[in-house]
Amino acid sequence: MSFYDSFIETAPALLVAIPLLVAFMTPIMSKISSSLRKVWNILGILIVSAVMLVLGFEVLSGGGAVSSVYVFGGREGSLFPLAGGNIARISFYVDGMSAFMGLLMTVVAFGSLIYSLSFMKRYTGLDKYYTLLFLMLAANLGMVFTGDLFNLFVWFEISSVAICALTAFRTERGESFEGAIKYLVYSTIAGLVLLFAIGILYGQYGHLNIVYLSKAIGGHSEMLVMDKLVLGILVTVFALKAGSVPMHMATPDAYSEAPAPITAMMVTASQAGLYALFRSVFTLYGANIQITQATVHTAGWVVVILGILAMFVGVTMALVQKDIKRLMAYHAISQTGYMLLGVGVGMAVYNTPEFLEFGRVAMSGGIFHIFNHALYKGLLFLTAGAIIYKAGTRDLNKMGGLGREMWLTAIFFVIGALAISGVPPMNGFSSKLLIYESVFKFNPIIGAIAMLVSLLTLASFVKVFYSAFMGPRNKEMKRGEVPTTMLLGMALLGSVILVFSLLPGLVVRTLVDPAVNALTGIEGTTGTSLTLFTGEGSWNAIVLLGAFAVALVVGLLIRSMGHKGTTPKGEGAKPYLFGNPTEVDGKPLTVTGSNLYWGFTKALSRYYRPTEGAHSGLLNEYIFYLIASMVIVMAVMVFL
Amino acid sequence: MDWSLLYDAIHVVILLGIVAASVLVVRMKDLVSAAVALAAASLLLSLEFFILQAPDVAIAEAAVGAGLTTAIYIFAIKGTRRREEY
Amino acid sequence: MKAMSPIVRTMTGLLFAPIFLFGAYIILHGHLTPGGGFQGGAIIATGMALFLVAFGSERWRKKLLSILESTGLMAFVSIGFLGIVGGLFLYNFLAGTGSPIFGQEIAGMAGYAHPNSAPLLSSGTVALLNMFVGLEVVSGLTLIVVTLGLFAFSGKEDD
Amino acid sequence: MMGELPYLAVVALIGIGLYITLFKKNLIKLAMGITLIESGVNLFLISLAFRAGDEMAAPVFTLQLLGDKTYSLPTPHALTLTSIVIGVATTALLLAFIMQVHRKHGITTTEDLRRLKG
Repeated sequence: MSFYDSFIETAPALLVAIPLLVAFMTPIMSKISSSLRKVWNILGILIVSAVMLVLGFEVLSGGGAVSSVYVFGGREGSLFPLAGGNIARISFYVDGMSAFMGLLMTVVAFGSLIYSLSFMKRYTGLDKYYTLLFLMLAANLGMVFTGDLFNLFVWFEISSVAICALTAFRTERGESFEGAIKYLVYSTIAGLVLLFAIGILYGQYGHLNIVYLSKAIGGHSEMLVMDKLVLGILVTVFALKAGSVPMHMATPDAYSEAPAPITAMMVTASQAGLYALFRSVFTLYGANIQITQATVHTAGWVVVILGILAMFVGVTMALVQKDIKRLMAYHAISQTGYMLLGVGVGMAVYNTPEFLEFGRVAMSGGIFHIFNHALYKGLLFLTAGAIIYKAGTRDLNKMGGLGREMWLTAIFFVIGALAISGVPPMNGFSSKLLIYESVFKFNPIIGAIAMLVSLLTLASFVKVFYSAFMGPRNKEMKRGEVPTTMLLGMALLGSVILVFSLLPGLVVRTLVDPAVNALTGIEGTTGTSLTLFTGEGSWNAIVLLGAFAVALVVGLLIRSMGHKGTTPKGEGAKPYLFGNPTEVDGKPLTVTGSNLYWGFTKALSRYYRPTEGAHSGLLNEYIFYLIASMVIVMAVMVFL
Repeated sequence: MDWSLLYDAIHVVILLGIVAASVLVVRMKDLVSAAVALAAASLLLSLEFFILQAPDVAIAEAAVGAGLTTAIYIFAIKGTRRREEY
Repeated sequence: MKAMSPIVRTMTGLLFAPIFLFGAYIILHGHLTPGGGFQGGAIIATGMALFLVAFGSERWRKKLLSILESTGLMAFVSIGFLGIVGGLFLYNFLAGTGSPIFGQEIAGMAGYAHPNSAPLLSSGTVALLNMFVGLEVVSGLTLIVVTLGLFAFSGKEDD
Repeated sequence: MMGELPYLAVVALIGIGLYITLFKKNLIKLAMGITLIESGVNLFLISLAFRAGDEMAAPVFTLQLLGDKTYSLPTPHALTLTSIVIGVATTALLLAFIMQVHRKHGITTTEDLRRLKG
């Protein structure tokens, strides 16, 4: 066995162990000197990224089958399975889907860490901050690599605890403790229910290993009722972790109160929940699909409905927010709906002829959207952090005119906003296109809802851009652009988004297809290096940009034929620019952000009043929603 | 004398004690009393673990559940308000 | 918080030694009898909490505790990394090598139906891991109790 | 019949815990409810381990020297231990937050803890 092979074999464990070691060493390094801590943290994230890149390359180039099985404390050669098929050890499996998620988490963690270096400078207790950051990274990676259910629970809880401690990091804001309490209570109850479900599975089959359990679950002539109940619990708990409506109540609180780089990482933590959801349906329950087909289809429909709810409620609640981070948090929920919808459609038609027709495309769209979402949502949260850093307020109505001096931040914001709204040629468009086309074939109404939600997303980001960057300047805000490391963090994510936008086909082929293959076990592809095939048509960003360029050249030609030397006079000489003083009778001429869509919210007040009322902030009610939706999902799983 | 009958009787008494202590946790308006009831439930739970042949878990539950968690609860009650108003 | 009456302090002094000894026993025999690093550590931490309540919390050194905690965790992960020498992360590279540190062979002892079915110095890295877990748990749980106690009684804001 | 008795206690513990989290407004009571649910889940796991499983798993014989033939599986013990560790960590964190909101804003109930809403 060569060094490279044994490195690949050990890499999954290293990817959890190195962040843990970095985390535990950070307080000691911090005692010596704070610059040593900085060097140590950057070194740590570089090593983790390097190991993850090598492992990801190895797994993804292999087409997505399980490429690295690591058994803790095992000896080479006798790793797996142990005598008698009894797998008593803790093991890590890395296939296409895990490697995909791992790469995503590492990229976002890298960006967040670089951004944190200057963003968090004014706070004390930074050793704890970085310890928790690395702990969270380790928990996220552990959650996607683990091969047994109990470890999934452990990493789930570690991730929740780290998230809560980081949410409450800014002690000067009282609300941060409130968000942390709500998230902690919510995720702890969910985690305990998850442990209960794992206990049921263990009691029935005497194992915790996912591969073993998947064989055992499909081993009967028909599904057991207990197994269906367990699937209901798993779907609800992981949908809660992913932040899906109606179990999302604590998610916006925690997202909006955490420091911006942590929120970017929390998005990836919620996607670890998505990963666990997909893995439990496809790998745990879908191994013997002939037996479990009906249950998997029911689960698919449940996931589709959760997805639609998340998309619609998320975006409509975002439209009426005044707090910039809370608005983005609701968008995160709304975008999670797309992923649930895409992969849910794949589940609902799994193992039928329709799966090859459009189900696989939908799954590719959903999984591609996971990566896109983490990138642009991470970027948007980082820009929100930059805006708050300079504006000194989170209230959209009190900002304005930041665009003139923070034009770099404004550009990054526009990149993120265009991507999240699915405007071509951005990466968000490519993944949404796959979802639209396939979901439309699945059910036209759902496809139409998905497009409507995209429109509303664009509308609410227009509101943010309008409120923060345009209009008159607020005198109390600090001047100038944000520090360079913050820009670097944003630039990293922004440039990855641009690459993804230009080469969607390549990204789908190298990253997404292995993940889909690993989940479903069905080989296939949805792209060549430049073009993306949606099943109906194809999409090529370069061609579109070429058309744009031609149109631009033609426009410039026409312009050059016109009269030269005409100068506009009067009011026309003053174009409306960022930060222009536009006053009428000494009062600024501006519509505040929260009044921008007054007509829309007024017309929909019958929808808005009960929906906003449901987000009452009362913890007991939130727990009731969780328990009620869990009972409903379990009933649906058993009786339908 | 049939010792297994006594064993079963102890088992039943311990389980009833756990349930009774947890009902007390709900009923007590004085939070310190509720915390003590929680500690009692925890201690009985560790005995139950021992009966179910899990001595290692029993040790942990006795030390953590009945000892440390109670201490933390009492500190937290000192740091906030002692009575549950409604 | 203030120290309590002399009676309580004397009793605590008397009780602390047996509690500590019992915890240490549970940690050191973790690989042979029920218990291990976590259980023993929790027991010692309970003793620490008793100590804290009886003698007050002014002179606790949280910095030392957090360094001890980090050391325990770090040593645990480092032993895991040392396992790479033997092939894999967390590989038990000491077991059965005959080294004086927990390397005693347990071959030939099969069928030895006593609850302590192996010599104390067997089991390789497992016992070492237990000790470091014990160190970490003692300092970690004590840190939690001290922090919350300080916060509750003196209202001193740190963390 | 005695083997099933602990499950009744599990149902009671989880039920009482859920009742507290759903209907009690005091934050510390709420934390106690979560601790009760956790105890219930732990008891569930240990009850599962008792006399369960197949021949392949390695059982723990504590009372075998006394002629008792029952045994217990070690894996759920490990699970329960981990669960206890996680439980004490979350409880401590939750109580620290509760003390902080009381100190900063005098909040002791969920009724007052609702500035983040909508």
